[in-house]
Amino acid sequence: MHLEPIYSLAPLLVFAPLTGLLLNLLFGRRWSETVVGAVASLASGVTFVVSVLLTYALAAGGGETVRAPLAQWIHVGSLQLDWTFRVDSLSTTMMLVVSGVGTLIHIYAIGYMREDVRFKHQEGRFARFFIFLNLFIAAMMILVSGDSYLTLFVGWEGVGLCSFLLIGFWFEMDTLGRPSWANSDAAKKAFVANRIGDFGFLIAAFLMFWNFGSLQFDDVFLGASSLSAINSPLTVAITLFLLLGVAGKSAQIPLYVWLPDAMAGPTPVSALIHAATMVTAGVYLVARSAPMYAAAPAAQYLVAMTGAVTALFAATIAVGQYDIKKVLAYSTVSQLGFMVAAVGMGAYVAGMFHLVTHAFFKALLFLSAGSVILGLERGHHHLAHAHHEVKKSKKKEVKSHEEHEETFDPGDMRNMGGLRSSMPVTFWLYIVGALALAGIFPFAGFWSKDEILLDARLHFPAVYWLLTIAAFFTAFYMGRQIWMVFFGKSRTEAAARAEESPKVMTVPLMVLAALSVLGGGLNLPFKGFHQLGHWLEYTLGKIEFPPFDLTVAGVSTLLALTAIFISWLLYGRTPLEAGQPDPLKKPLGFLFTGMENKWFVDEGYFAVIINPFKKLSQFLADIIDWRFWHDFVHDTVILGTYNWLSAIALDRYADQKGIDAFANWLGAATRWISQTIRKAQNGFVRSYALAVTLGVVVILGYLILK
Amino acid sequence: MTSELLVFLVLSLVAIASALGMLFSRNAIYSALFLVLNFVTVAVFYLTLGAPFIAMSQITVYAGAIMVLFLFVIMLLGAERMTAPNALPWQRPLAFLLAITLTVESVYLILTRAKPDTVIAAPDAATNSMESLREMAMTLFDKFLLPFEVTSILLLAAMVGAIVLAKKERAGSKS
Amino acid sequence: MISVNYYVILSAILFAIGALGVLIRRNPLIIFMSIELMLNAANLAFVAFGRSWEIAKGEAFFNGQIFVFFVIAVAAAEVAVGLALIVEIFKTKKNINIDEMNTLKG
Amino acid sequence: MEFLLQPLTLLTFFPLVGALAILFLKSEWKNAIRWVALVTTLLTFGLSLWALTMFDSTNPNLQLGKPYSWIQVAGWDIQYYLAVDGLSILLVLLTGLLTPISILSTWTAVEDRVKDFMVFFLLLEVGMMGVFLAQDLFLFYIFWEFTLVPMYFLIGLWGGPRRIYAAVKFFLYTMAGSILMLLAILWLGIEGKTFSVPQLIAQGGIPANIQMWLFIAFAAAFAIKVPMFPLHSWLPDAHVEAPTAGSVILAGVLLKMGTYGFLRFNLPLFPEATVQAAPWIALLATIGIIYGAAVSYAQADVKKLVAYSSVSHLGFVMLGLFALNAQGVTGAILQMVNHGVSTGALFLLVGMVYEQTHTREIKVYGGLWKLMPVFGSIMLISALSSMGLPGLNGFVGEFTILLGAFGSKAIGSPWYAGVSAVGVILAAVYILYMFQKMFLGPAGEVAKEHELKDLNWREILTVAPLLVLMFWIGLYPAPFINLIAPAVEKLVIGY
Repeated sequence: MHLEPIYSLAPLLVFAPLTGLLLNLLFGRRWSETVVGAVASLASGVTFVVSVLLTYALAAGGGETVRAPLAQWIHVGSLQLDWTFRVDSLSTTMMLVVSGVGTLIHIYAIGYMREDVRFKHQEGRFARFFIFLNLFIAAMMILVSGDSYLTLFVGWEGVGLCSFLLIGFWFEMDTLGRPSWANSDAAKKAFVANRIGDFGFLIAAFLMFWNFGSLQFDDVFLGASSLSAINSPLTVAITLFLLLGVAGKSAQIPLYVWLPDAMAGPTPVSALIHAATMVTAGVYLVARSAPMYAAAPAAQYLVAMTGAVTALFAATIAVGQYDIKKVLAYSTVSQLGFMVAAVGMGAYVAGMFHLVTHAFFKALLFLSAGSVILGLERGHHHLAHAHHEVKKSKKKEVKSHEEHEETFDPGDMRNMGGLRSSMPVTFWLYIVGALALAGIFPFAGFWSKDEILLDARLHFPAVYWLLTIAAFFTAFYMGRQIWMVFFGKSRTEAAARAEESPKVMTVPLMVLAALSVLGGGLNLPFKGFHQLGHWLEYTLGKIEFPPFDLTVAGVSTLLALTAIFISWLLYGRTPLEAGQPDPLKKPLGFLFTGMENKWFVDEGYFAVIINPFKKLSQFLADIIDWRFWHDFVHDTVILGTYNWLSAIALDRYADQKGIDAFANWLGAATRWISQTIRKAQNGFVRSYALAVTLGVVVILGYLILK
Repeated sequence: MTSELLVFLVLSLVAIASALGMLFSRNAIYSALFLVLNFVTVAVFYLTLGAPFIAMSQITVYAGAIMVLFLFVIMLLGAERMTAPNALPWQRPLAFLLAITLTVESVYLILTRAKPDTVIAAPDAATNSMESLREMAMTLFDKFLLPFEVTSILLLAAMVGAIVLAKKERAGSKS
Repeated sequence: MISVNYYVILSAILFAIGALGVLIRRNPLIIFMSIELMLNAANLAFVAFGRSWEIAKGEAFFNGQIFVFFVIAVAAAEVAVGLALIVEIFKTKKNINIDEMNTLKG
Repeated sequence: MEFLLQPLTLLTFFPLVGALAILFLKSEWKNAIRWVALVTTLLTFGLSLWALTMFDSTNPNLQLGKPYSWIQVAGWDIQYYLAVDGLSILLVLLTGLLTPISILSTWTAVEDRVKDFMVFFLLLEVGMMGVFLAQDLFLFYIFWEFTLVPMYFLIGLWGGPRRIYAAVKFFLYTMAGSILMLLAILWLGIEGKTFSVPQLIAQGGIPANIQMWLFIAFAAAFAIKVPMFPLHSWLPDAHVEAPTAGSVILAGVLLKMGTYGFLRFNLPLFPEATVQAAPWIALLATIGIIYGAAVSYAQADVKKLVAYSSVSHLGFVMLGLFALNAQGVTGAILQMVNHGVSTGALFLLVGMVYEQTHTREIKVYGGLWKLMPVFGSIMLISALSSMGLPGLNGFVGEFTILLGAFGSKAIGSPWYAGVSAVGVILAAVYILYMFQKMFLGPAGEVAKEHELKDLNWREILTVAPLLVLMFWIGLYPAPFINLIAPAVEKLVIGY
């Protein structure tokens, strides 16, 4: 069978979503919401189909890496960069996850955004959302299919842009819909944090180019695997600069701070970009750069530690959060820590495996959380209308409506409770996701997390212990969340009136739930069941699979169950009452205050970096540039010197005595001469002509006599 | 005395006579007509000098267009006589004196200082052919292209100037 | 035999007559005509010298004629503007005596 | 006479035809004047495209023109020599493109003395074209100074409240530098017996110590024009006071004359001095990048913000030029175009909203994207292009520059490029700050006071070509790079 025609479809990965984007850009205002959503979902769906075909072709072709060139990009001297699609087992894995989960979320978003734009009275912005989503898919595809570090970087920044646009989708308000700078601040923060990471990426690219002569993956890896490069300061430097990029994109310490704020975006965005796909790009980057990291063991250790510390650190913060999405956000940071730690240790398969399963269950959790939030909004909406029926004046109605929204936060778990009965489908889906995240057998999360722990246990004991404790916290905060949201009594009227979401939202969730349950099957830790591992071997080379270890699995499962039990003791046995403080507050004291306030990291950054920079730039602009360069140097020194010179040196000495006198004399002389000559001007043209003729005659006479 | 010289002398006389006629006619219309005669004579000289194109231009542009313009203006203004007394009575004899001196001087200079006499032969047939005209055109549009283009701007300027001067002032357009 | 000098002398005479016209006539129209006559005299000299060069070198030489061509163009432009001026002056002064146009008197 | 029919002569002086035609129109016929100016500049752009079709991109030498003797006095040999090569062709095209765009942008913005405005604008285009095409030092100097006059009047007559101050400052700063350059030009012309640049380069042989002085003299003129830190203090004044079209041309073309001067004269004429100066210039460029970015973040006036961002962007260009390798110089030339395109677009857009609101203070805006969606989207793309988002034009230039500078032998250390790369972060900081405060967030005071209208078709048409270029250069820069590559190869081969 000829596989070339399939590979030639590769550009569709990018162009299909771009087409969807353009169609919605041009016609989105005229089309109905269903059509807009369908077009966008279809575009994303085409990407998924192409990904499947490419995967199939790759498998059929024996896993040999295929490059599909599209066009020339930057060719300057020895710098040769092209738009080329790289199809290998690693990139197709990412493509499948991104386009698969992406398509499901597109479909879900049709239902979600339809209601969201109505709650926010901005129906016109429906199409814009799908334009951004398609742009994201396109950028993500560029990222995963790029054949060089720079094409990858295009996608890398592209998804950063989409993240900015989508976090700031409701740019004129905060998460509660009040007019505010909060959402746009969050968007800006995300972009800038990513840019800091990108700075590291760029420097790494420069180092690669000037030492390996290329930015194309294979050339770079060839250079990195040469003997002189192994563990040299150069490879360590490159990998550490890349780590900075990873920390920015995959929200690791110290740049993770943007991700929790990114929850300002609509929930499908949080699910797609800030949980399932974009944030895993860093993990992908490390896996992609495997030969580079293999050459720098020192860097590997640092990567693993970064991941492990982040995993634990973020998990502790998640315990102290009240916002349903914030809990999930910190959970994402924590899980990304797991993945980064895995790929850092060289356990690429484990890392990628966790990436895939995490994409399934975290997307499921976020989307379910979105369903919960909308359920509450619906309840709140009914409530508001019930109130308004009493009031007659339409003007007042709008006003009081806004007032009401100000006080109600549909994302706050303290406003929920008892949703199990009013939103049963969502409840069960949420349970599946939570169990998968907590790592309970036999859900997908169990298998992937177990594999990471297994590798850590063998090679990096410190990482193993950090991750195990993080896993304990994971189970605990998920338990806390479940009890607070779904059990007990409704703590607000809105929660009591909450309503289940429509099919367009729940059906994609069911697919994701199924994947969360069965996803573990991709790579079971038994001989012969390492499908994902063998698949990735095509790209990563021979992989050692650690044997299944019952103690590791047992310890983590036991810890998870214990954590859930403790959370039941605290939150399930005696459900939280409205207005009651968190039961952890008393026993933990200032520790819990730290968790609640994210250990004051944001405040620290403000004090150490952001405010000093603002002050510095203000100082440079006002004092140095304006007062010193502009006013002092230019206006005082240069202009003043000039004035001084002209006043003192010229005016007082030269001018008054020399030039002035001469000028006066000249004036008088001119006056006298003109008085005399003017008599010749009698005004008759003919006499002027006569004078001219006389001149001619005289000149001719002179010529004769000469 | 050859026939060529005879023709030249006769034509010269006509030219000088018509020039003087232009000068001394009381009526401006006569002056103009004398001048036309003078131009035509000069055109014939051009022919004998092997410049047929210039001769044609002379007749069409000068004798034709320019003089017609003169006549128009004379008719427009009325060929009026000068009634006012001459403001510069002493100028007239001085002018004659100068003119005669000028003539004498220049003739003397030409005869004594000019290069040895080139004999002007009558133009051959080739001079009056299209080929010669073509060559002249080539010179004009290649070597003298810039002056040629500048001439067009000059004519444009003259045209605009004439229109601006001659057109009626619209009421109120002058601020 | 006609030498080039004959033509040049004729040109000089015509030029002098033109100059005389400018000096003694008070009608600006005639003055203009005299100027035209002077230009013509110069043209004649141009063509004559050009012809003499042509005969001396034995090859076609058009510079003299082309100069005349330009002079004719300039003359045309000059007449157009000059006559327009005269007409305009007549409209304002109802008179075209050149001696009455002496507002430039110093 | 044939020199008149040369394509480049036609290209340079064609705007004069339009200017002449406008002189014959009554000043009240504003629309006719605008149309004549627009059509003239469009035709000039057409002529520049025509020149492009005749341009042989594989030839690294000067093309499409040859020297004509012009003034030969006292042993001087001054030539009339207009020609183009890979170093200048893109700038010629950029000039050709930006001028009609600027004119289109003045359609409703300039109502006062339209006739004079357009005449000055067309004269300015003549000067700019001449600067990029002249290959004789004397001729170059004439065009160089000639651009000052119309720009002086554009700022001084149609500018903001402090326009006279700004115009005089602009004029004096540039003049001060030019005088040093004039001295150097005279020295070169008298010593080298010719003013022709290619001839002088071929002769070479200027002693190293004199090279340094000449280098400094030329650099003084160009560095002020660029403007390099710390000679930039005229720029914010000029930009803030200039009318929109003036700002566009100032940022888009006039500043490039400085960097182009370095490229055309300093690099090839004084190779030894160039190598010596490279680290110092790189240092100033790096300071300029960081300083410009930091200062623009603190601006309250959006035009000032964009003006200071130019200091930062042109720092990149200077860094690339003095990397003296293929990547750096190619990137620098591309970045000149990019800066013209994206900063030009930013000034245009700021001008469009200013026309409605008459304020440039950032903090009174807010939420504009909601009120003016098309405007906001176009602004977003321009802003992203300005901050160097991959896929848009700015990135291609900045990346190749930084890459070149990072490994440059002439600069000698990767630290300059490394620190300059921080400028990429800071660019995001100030651009996003501007975009957020003006376009995101809740509606600001301005929205309450004015009925804001989204862009009309004319305004969209004005920026559309720039948007196309942003994507084109960003995604497929090959046609542009191919134009400049051979000439750059030839230039850097000596280093």
